[in-house]
Amino acid sequence: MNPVFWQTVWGLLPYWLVIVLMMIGLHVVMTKPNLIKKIIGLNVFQTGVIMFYITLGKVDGGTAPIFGSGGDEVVYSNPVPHVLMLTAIVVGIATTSLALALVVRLHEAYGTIEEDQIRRLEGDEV
Amino acid sequence: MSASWVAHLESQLPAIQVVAPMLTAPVCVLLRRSRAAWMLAMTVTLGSLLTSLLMLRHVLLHGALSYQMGGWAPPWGIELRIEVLNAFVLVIVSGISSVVLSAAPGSLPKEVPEERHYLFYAAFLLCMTGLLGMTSAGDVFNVFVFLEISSLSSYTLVALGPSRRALVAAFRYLIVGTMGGTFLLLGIGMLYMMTGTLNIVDLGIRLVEVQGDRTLLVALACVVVGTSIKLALFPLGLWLPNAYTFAPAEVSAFLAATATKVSYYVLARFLFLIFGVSLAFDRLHFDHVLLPMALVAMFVGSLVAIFQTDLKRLLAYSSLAQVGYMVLGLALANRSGLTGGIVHLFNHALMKSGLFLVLAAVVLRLGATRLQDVRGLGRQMPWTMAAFVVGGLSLIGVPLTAGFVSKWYLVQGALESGRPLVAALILGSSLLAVVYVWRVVEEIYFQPAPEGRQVAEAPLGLLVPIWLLIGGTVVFGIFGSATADVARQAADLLLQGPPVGPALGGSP
Amino acid sequence: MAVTLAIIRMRDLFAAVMLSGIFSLLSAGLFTVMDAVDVAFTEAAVGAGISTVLMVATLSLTRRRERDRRLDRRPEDVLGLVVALLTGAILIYGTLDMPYYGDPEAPANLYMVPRFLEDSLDEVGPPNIVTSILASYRGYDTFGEATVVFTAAIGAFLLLGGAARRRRQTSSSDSDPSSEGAPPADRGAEA
Amino acid sequence: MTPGMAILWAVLGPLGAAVLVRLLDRWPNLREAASLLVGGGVFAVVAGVLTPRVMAGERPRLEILDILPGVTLAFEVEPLGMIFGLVASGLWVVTTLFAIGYMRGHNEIHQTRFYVCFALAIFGALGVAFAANVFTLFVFYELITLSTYPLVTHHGTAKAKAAGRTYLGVLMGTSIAFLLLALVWTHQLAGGTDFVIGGILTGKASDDMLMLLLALYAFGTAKAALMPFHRWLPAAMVAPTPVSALLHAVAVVKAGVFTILKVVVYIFGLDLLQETGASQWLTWVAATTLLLASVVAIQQDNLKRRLAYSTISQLAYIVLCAALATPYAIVGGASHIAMHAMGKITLFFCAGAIFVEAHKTEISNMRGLGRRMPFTMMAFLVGSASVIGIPPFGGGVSKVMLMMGTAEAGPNYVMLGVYALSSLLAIGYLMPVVFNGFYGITVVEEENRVEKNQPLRDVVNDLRRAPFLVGPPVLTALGCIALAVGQLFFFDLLSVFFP
Repeated sequence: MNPVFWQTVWGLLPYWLVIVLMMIGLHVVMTKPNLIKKIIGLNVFQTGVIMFYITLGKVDGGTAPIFGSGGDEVVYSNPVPHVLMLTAIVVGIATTSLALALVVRLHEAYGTIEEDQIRRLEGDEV
Repeated sequence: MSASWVAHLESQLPAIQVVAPMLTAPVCVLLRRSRAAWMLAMTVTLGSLLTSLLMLRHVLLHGALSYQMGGWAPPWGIELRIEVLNAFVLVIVSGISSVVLSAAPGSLPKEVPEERHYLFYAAFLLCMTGLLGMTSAGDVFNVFVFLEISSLSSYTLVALGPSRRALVAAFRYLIVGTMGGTFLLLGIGMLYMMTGTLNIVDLGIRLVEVQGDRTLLVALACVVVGTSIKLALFPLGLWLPNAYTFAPAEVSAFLAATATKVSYYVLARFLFLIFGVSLAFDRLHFDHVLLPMALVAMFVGSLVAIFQTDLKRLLAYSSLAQVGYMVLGLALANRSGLTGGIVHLFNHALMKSGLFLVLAAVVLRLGATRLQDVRGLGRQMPWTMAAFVVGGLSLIGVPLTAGFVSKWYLVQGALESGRPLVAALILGSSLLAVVYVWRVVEEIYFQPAPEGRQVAEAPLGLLVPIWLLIGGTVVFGIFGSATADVARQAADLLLQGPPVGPALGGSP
Repeated sequence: MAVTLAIIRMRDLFAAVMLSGIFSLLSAGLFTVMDAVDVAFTEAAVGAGISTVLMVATLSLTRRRERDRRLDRRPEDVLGLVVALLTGAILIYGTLDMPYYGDPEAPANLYMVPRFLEDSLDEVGPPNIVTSILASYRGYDTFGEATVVFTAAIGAFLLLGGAARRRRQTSSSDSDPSSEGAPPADRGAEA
Repeated sequence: MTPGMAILWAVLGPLGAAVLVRLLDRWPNLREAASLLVGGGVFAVVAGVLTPRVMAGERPRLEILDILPGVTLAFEVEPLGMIFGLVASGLWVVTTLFAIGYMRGHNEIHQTRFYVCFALAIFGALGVAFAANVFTLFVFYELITLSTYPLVTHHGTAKAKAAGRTYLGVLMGTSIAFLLLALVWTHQLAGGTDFVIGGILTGKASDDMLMLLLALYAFGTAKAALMPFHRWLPAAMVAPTPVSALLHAVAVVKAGVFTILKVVVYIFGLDLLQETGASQWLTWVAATTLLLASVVAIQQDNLKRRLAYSTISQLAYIVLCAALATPYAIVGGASHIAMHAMGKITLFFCAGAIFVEAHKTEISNMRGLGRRMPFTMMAFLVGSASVIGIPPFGGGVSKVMLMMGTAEAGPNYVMLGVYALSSLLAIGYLMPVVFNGFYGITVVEEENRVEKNQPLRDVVNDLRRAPFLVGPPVLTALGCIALAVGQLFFFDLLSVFFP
């Protein structure tokens, strides 16, 4: 096969894998009626995006961006995505916890955590 | 001496604007007393209105205002950047927040138990923080962080609605909203990947040189999807009707006027100041996507609104349609069109929050907002209902109301861009607005009130805010130049596109 | 990825939650491989730790099993699949112009980074560049992040606070008796 | 009084009246007196201050404010507007007189609301009359629609509501969809919407565009009731008769045809239309409306419905005048606004008086009524003659001018045939009412056998019992005759207008 083609595939494969991961999460969110599963799906989706950032920050042959962990000629990976993702992870957990609180309340109010049952209880209008 | 002091203070304004409500929220929690918390929240909100007005003045007179957080120069540090457009949006957000908040003691007790009020005010302030932060941020990742602040607090606010269906609506909103936020994050990631910077000005400068249309197009799509969800552009905005219907009317008034507006601003900023007209529209042809979406939103929103039997839901669907108008302004991408979109941002904020406050008054007195509930209310709550009629006329776009000003510019913009059909469609969808507004008016004035219903006029604490907003639609309909001038300057700013020059961080 | 697929199939929610914890741990491992040690720590602590705990707590308050619904297929399922595939395709289309994985010449790795690498030790201090940026250059983000957590806390407090909840529960059970318990079919599943 | 102040007083007068009427809610006599006084004052200002100036060739102007840059709320009085202003303010007084008799005689509900809305409609009409640009005209045009809506749905019954829906739907729908579009388009093409003699569109648009724009204007002003947007007018007949008078004579339909005339003269310009022939098609639409409406009118038995279709037909005359776009035709159209207003209001007053006094709405039941209500019937006769255009009554003048205008535009025998036929049809739908009234031998006679023996007392009754009911139609009938006598005035106008 064409070497350029394979170069492209290898160069981009990590991104593709990350995208597949995100899409699995997206699919779960959209199709699973169970609210907890939806939240898990959302987490997977978010983790996928986080992974995307980390992937783009990776430099070949680089090490963790901490001084002193190597000699003078060390190549460091890009620290900026790491910084951003630390924030993103925390935002993610905040969202998750709020979502879980809502699930608890929903369970109290409806006695179920299945979306389609809630829908039925409200006469399909929700 | 004193002049430099003032100048120094002015340069601090962007930070004060965001940080003040952020720091006040915990104090609200500590206060625990409903009244005290409200007073504090009110003070801070009025303060930020003042701040934003000062900034708008400054920006109009002297140009952009930049604040470097922590003293680190962009692009390394985070910059707050105030220009004409976002100063205008800041005024909208803080202004409407003040008015809506002032109505809170009047309408809230019916829907939220008294001992939770202090938390409500804290959440309200946080939501405002998020929105103000999003608007003034000069850094795209920062936009995401503040978007999440505002989103999380608005999920909470929606969930406070009196019916249990508010919980469902809030959960839906949460799922969809988080997806939106994550898409935005993804888009930002791609942009960072292609340019290596996060600062908005810097992105604009560097993006022009970037090759790789495919990635840019997808990045733009991600950003648009992310913001459109929050902006409630059809079909990504279908969370909105339920959220607005089941949230407390007070919250609907607040969110309708602010959350969508800020997202609109973010979208406009990405489209025009980061990508720029030549890149987004001429090279990537994004208007081919945006224009049909806007038109569909206008018609679907209005059509569905016609068949609603609940007033809150009716207004919510009408919001979907109005968002269509605003986005149409973006898609037209010329001076008049953008002016129309931006001025509609302001006008719609006024009328929608006013109308939702009217419903808050109805909820307070009747406990429900279905069409059959408001029958004959014109005689029993004359002032409140008159406000509804004026607000409705403004939605239709009758001259001398604010809605007319926006429609004037939008139609003009459509004609200028050589799309008379679009102009006709804008007006055609106004006709749908006539229908849904008039359905309500007929119920209010031409149906007898149910036997034995005794309803008093809304309390002054609600009437005054309502008429502040609705009166505003009339005032800004008559003195339309005031807002249109600002909007036109903002439109010019957008059309100038991203700044040209050396990248802030030097060439790599 | 296999783990995620397993999560979808699993109807025992408890196991699903556990698996999602494992998923987080695995991603943390991946992050370490990609030199993001700080992120890996956080992910392990927050994703695998706190969020799992929270989910388990939620499950204890609600129910453990997902309802079996292999039989009733909904139109949403197809739609969801199509949307996911389509989005995935669009995103992959978008990667075609991206710099390759690990490319040191990628703009992201050339633009702001050198200054952080050169000056952060002098300007800020800590040897960990991530910490330096987090605390100083992008301190405002961190401030925002704290606010996000605070917001979520207030939200959870508002939602789960005692008095309001009791009042609401009584009022909603007046209006709708079904809110008290689940349909009978689910009772069995819960056991 | 400076002309600017005069305009301000004339326009704001009715608005003040509306406020005053609302405040005097509890004292009906004072309330109506206020209406009458303000109405008289406004008419005096228009006739006494503005008319002489305009006839002397002045164009008093008053700018209020800029709504948007280049979009100004401003007034300017020119001959067309002056005529409409005179008609609206003059007939307001007369209609109020009549309304007092009708509303009280009929014990109508919501009388205050009625007078308030009425005054607001006049406010709108004067605003339209004196508008200095299309934008101002549009604003007041919409105000007329909104303020007359509560009048149309006055009774609040299901039927009234349905009629109100049609009314508002057609008028507001067309005005927003077409007129507003035309307005913005004009603004965009010409950079403004000021009414300037000779038009502002010359050289700004292609022929096709002009034709489209004219169509937007013509159909956008549905108040002119050009088919197919005429349905609102018969529908609105559910309203009390004074409202019908307002719709047909004083404000609403007149505002419509006035708008078309004004746009043709001042936005397109007669020369431009003559050169491009962009208004050719409109003459045919108007002619069709003219004939069709007349045919429908003949088939109606309900008097008010018959009058409604007659109005549609007569309005088409005026639109036809506009479409011909020659000086004679324009002045003919303008004078027909006044003539038809005077004639039609007489007819409606009569219809109202008959309804209040004899409770008759169907023409077939009115046989012999002339002996019981001779003054009313005489007034009806005069009004009919004027509307039909029998010289020397008012309508004759405008029709002569119309024919001269047609000739000016070039020989057109089909059009002349249309005029002849339509005049015959007009005779066909109006005259039977009068003949029946005087010579019919009927039900009424059977019922009133006792009274038949005392015709004199009946006549006295007719006068005494309802001075407010019978006075106005007699007054306006006299007005028709006066207009016939003063018809030279319109030739004066011609010389002022097209020197």
